[in-house]
Amino acid sequence: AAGCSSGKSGKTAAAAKSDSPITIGLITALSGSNKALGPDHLNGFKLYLATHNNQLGGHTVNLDVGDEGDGGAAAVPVANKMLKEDKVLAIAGIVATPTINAVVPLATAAGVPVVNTGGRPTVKDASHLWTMSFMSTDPGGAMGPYLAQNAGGPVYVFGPDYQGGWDQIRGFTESFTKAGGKLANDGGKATFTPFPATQDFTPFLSKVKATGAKAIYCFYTGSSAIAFVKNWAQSDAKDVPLYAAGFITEGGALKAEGSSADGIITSMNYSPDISSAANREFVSAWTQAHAGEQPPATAMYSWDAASVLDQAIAKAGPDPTPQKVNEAIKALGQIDSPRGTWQLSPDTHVPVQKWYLRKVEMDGTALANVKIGDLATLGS
Amino acid sequence: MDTLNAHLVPAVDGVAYGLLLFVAAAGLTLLFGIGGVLNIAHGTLFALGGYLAATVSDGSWPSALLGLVVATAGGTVGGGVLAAGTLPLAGRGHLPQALLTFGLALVGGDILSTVYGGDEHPVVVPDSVNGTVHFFGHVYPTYRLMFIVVAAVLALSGTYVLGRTRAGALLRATADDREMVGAMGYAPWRVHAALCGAAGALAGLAGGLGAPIIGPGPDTADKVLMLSMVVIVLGRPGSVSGAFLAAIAVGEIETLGVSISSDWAPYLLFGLMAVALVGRTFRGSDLGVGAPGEAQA
Amino acid sequence: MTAASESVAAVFRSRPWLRAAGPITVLSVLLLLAPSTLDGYGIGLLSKALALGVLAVSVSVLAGYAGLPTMGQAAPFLVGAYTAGIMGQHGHDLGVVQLLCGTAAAAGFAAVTGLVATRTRGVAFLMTTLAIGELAVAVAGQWRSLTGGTDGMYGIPPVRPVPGVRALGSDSDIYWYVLAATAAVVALTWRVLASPVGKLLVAARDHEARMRSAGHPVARYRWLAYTGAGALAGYGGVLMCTVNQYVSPADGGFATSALVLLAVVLGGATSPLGALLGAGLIVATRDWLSGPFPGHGPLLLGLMFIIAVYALPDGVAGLRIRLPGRGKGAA
Amino acid sequence: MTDLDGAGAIEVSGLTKAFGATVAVSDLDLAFAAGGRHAVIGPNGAGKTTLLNLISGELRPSSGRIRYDGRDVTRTTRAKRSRLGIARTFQQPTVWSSLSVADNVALAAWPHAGLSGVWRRRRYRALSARCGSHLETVGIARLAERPAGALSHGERRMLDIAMALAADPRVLLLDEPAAGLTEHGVEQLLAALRALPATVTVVVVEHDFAFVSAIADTVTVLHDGRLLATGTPAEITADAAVRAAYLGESESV
Amino acid sequence: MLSLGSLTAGYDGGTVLHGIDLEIPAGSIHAVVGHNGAGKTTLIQTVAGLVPVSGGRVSVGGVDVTRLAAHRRARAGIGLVPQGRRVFPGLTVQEHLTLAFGRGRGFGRRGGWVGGGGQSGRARGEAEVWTPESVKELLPRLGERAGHRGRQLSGGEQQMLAIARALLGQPRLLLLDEPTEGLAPLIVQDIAALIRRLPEHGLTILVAAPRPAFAASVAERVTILVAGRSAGEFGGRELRERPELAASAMWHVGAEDATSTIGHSVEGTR
Ligand SMILES: Nc1ncnc2c1ncn2[C@@H]1O[C@H](COP(=O)(O)OP(=O)(O)OP(=O)(O)O)[C@@H](O)[C@H]1O
Ligand SMILES: Nc1ncnc2c1ncn2[C@@H]1O[C@H](COP(=O)(O)OP(=O)(O)OP(=O)(O)O)[C@@H](O)[C@H]1O
Ligand SMILES: CC(C)C[C@H](N)C(=O)O
Ligand SMILES: [Mg+2]
Ligand SMILES: [Mg+2]
Repeated sequence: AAGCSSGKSGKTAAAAKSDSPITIGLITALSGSNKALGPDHLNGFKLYLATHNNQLGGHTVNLDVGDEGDGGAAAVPVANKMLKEDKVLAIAGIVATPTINAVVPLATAAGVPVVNTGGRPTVKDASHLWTMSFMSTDPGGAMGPYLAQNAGGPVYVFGPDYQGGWDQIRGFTESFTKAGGKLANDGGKATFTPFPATQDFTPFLSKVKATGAKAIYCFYTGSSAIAFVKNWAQSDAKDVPLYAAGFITEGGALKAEGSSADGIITSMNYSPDISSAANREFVSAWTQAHAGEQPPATAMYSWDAASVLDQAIAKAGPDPTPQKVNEAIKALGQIDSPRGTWQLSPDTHVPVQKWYLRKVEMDGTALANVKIGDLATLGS
Repeated sequence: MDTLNAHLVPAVDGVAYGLLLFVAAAGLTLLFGIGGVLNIAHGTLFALGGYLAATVSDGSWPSALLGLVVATAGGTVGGGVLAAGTLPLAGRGHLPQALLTFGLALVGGDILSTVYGGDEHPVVVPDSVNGTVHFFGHVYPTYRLMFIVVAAVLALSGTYVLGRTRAGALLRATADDREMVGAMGYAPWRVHAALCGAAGALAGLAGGLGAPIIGPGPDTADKVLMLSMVVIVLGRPGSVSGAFLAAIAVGEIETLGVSISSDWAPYLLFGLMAVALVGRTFRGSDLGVGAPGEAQA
Repeated sequence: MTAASESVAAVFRSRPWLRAAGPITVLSVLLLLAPSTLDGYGIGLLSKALALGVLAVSVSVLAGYAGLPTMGQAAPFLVGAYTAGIMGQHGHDLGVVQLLCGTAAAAGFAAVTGLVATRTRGVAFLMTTLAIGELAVAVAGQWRSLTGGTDGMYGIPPVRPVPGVRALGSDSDIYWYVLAATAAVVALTWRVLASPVGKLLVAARDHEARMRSAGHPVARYRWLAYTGAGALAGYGGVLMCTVNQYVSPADGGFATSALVLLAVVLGGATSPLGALLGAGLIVATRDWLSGPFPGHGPLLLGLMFIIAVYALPDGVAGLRIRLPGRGKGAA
Repeated sequence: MTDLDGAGAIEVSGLTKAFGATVAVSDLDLAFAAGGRHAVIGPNGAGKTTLLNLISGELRPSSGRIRYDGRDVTRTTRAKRSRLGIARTFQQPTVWSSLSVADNVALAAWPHAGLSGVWRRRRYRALSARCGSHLETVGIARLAERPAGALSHGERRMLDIAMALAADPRVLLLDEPAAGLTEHGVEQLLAALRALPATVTVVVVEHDFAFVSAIADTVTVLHDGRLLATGTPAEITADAAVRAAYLGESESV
Repeated sequence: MLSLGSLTAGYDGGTVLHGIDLEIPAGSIHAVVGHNGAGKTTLIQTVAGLVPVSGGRVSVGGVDVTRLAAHRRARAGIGLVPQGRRVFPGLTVQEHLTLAFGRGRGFGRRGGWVGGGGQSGRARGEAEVWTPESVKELLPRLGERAGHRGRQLSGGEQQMLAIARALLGQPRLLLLDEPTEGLAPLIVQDIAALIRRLPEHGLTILVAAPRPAFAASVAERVTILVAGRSAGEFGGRELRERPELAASAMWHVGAEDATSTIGHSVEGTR
């Protein structure tokens, strides 16, 4: 399997040359509104290291973890420290889009590649930005055409009012209306809820029923996701089916939502029940380390980030520099991953990958995201 | 009629949400408004209560009740820590207290998030109150309706204890002039400890009761603290009935206000708060001079 | 011994600035030597602490002297920072000009909001300023065309301090510039506070109604103090923008205001120098000491607050050498 | 000052102040002639302090008018009235406790000094030096550098009075200035009041009738917010109603 | 009853009382008289436990209370009418009375949780002396103002309330700091009469007053305080007959700086 073979290629490289330790920065949300997501990113990366002898490309890794909090204000000093003081070889992680916007210009100026595992906006200069997850418009972009055909009427759209939310919702509305769908919202525009201030979505949800919407589409993560799902399940709108970008029922969020989440349909580029060798290796490593729980997609992006760095550093030669690693990532080609094989789009540096349709269903004793179909392949 | 109907659920929800805020703020009103202790760790105690209730609850009634007991006990212990911590600061004004309780809040928050992680922890409420009820053709969560009753009871008993009993008078007297209370033969430290304990217990209980609606999660503490402060200051510190009305008002702003004009949602709460506070000071003018206590300041 | 210490005490009493001379010397030596011992990141942090320190000084003017505990001082700070950011992005990269414009914009902002805020007292003032702060943050987040929204404004070019000088290239260049700017404004503030104006503020804090009875237009004093402190905060904001070359609404949020208020308490409330030191301690704890424990900055900060409140009852400013005998004038 | 010479008269008409159900001052018509030495006496809770509060502007009346110098000042703000020349002391002496005694007096004099640029150090020092005489007058000059918060009650009372004197008043309202003073203090106070220019209107609220007799030429007796009697001290002592309501039969201490 | 042995006390700013010796037998009335700033309030507050003792000894009824906190002293039977009244601005008159009356009764239902105060017997089993009703009889104005809050009272009303509050603590030793300040002459007479009557009920009284006349009219013994030192002790009758005795004692020790006690060494005398 790819994960394994890349590990081996790292080892062969190391066997020939002496092992000089390298420092990798990992920026993720350990506090703030995305706190629920951060640990998944961290653990995915650490899991890869743990199963690969704590080495990337044959060099022992010194992992330098930093907290991005609620965005640039916290992340900029952290990034500066990594770039100036710790002289990291590459920066991995980053959950929120605003953080990307704030950190990438700094890293680009320093010539250090950023291997991004969270939201991804369109950026001016993507020369040093490599995204493992998706373009923020993709989850909605995959779902749009499907809902236009299958919803059976207008769709009510919600999203959080910040860059990540705008991108995600734009991805949906553009592809959805292009495929002939109609928004049920007043004025035909998606509703953006104050972020992260909104804790009670009931007043927003109370409008849905009267518009005659046949479905709801939304994008929420972390604590907003939990509140939204719980409020939805106990509102007038509960018999309007809920479709969403997959993060709404990922990891801890699904646990907290409990039975409220039953039946939610999401679009995602990953589902733990994908059958491939790479995925089985990843899932079994994760469940072993996490008391039998299924891995969330975010952890998988982080695993891939480690795997991409592993291969790129190995290619960058015995004395890897940030610049060499950046060149090496560009030249990687096909990447074998738990989600299936994918490759980085040459101009946007975002995965060209397949999207799946998942539904929250009882799987054994617990609710889980179960793959129920394929959506489009996106990213170019 | 149609618009009325459309806003009915938010309006009722505003009451329920407002009452939740009232319950959440009750401990802080007691401690800050009556006892003069600015407790920044209030939200942390609320979150502690929520986490504890979540840990023991499994959807059965006994576990739910146990959850409330554990939450209250946890809050009381937290209140005790607060009492011990703030006692040596008596007479140094609000700001050192704020510094200390902020420190405790940060430390407590870090401990909670280390123990419970970054995820939200669901509290499983018993099935009989977990569902929804129908009224006027709308669907509404049962648990929130139940809240209206619980909070009303709390509000009434709080008003009674503080306004009508000797214990309440003692608390208020201690906030006014603790030295004089000592000279009357009441041990100020005991009053202080009882006050902190009671406020902590209330915060914990509120956390346990409110957990199915707010949190418990990593940002519960901040949210609850902020909203409680808003409620207390709007309702005038120390006034239980004021806090009650303010809580309902804030609840309605956050629900009805948002549903009427969602474009203005980001500005509603704080905008209206500023207007209310300033409007109030414009009205109240007679600033007393030579009032008792002032001369000693 | 007693006679000597008494006479020393007398000298100190008659020349209050002498008392501060020790700490000032220590602080200046530290600030002057620091760049040679720190790496780029450390120097950057120090610059940031200075910018935040200016904000803390402005809070100490309000909370300590005027008795107006503010939770919204980060709003004029934000106004200053955005003014500088916008100017920078439009090619106006002169440091002094940015400082002037940012300060003026923040003063204007404070002058307007002060008309309402200074009507309230005590916690009501605390919460009104909090509301103003949060509203400012909300506006900054919504007004995308001007501010870049919640993502913040990035890619702000480095400043040229004065005409004819090249742009600040390195961290230490920025540091010297920020240090000079901070020293100048703190000295000015200190001079104003030590003048009879400071006494007016203290009296208004002690007993406002008595001021009115004595015929002082207290409302105007409060408004002026608020506006002046706003200007000062804006000045700090401009410096922060210079240091970070990035501005986001989060820079002006509740967290910043709260931390800075605590920095002031930590510093000893009525001491501009203490406020500066308090800000430094907070930045050091949160961003530097917590490096090895990512995500646990709050824990360290919390512990520091707890220890400080007991160990330094008079704040950092209380750390001056205590003279034997009674220093009631000094108390 | 700008107004007519010798005019420092206070006149209230139909003055009423109600606190909820409590009517502290009730439909009062009174005049304090310019340059007079007036006393207001009455039982506890009669409304004396409230009357002073209304005249000085600490409180707004529920109804009625207040005229000063012939102009209606009912709506004039507190600070403005002070600048027009109405100075006062408080029943609970009220000072700025973290400032020194000297600073207290200087700040009290500041708005009335007719100096510009007092915020400059040099001007302020000059003002402060000038104010030293007021501290001498009330006998607390040696406490000049002491923080006002560390004064005894009587010392604080004296400071409050010095602050009122420093305001260069045309109308001086004193609320129980002799309370808590020793005989020596009372003498100092009497001397200070006698040394005031004859044009200054003085209104003293006081329970110490000996003090009242020593200073006042007219005495007004309030009872339950209403006027009970007016007259010279001798007339008042002789008034049966006043004796019954206030003074008592035997001469008090 | 009260015995002070070379008591020294003061504030951060410096020592105010310099070695005061005082014996007050049970059931007697003792006054301290002195210039403003002589240290009367400091003395009273030191006995009450509100100003820390830096040297010497305070004992009440033979028990050393020097190191006891204020509330313990109050429970040992010390009642205080402080200078400046210090009534609670936010409490109503009735609440003041209930609170003062209810101490030691617990907070249970019998103990009078509810306002109004129960009529139950004293825990100590002593004869009931003061009740909210009886103080209102003594000071009828308080009955009329029962629903007013402390901050809404006139100065004299506050003074009455402070006296009533102290009495309701059923003290054995009552400390009165200028108890008649701000009271109308009629009430002053009532209070003076009351003070003279109190020893019948077993109370011991220490009263501070700036003017010897009032002190002499109520007290059996009068101590003259000058600059924190005792400048002589006289009988009450003696002073009533020869008022000039007190005057001369008050000016006795270094007349010029009689009123000044601290800060000399640095500031110098005038
Ligand atoms: N803010 C207030 N609210 C309600 N009642 C008040 C208020 N201020 C004063 N009163 C009432 O008004 C009445 C008059 O009070 P005022 O202080 O004028 O009396 P006074 O004549 O000065 O009495 P004293 O000689 O005791 O100082 C009192 O009965 C008092 O209780
Ligand atoms: N809090 C304080 N801090 C420092 N010094 C004080 C304080 N309170 C009083 N003093 C000083 O202590 C001395 C004695 O004060 P005290 O209040 O005991 O006098 P007193 O005899 O009660 O006077 P009065 O008749 O004016 O009430 C005075 O010189 C006073 O200035
Ligand atoms: C799905 C998340 C990783 C997206 C992230 N919240 C964002 O800012 O876009
Ligand atoms: Mg009065
Ligand atoms: Mg005294």
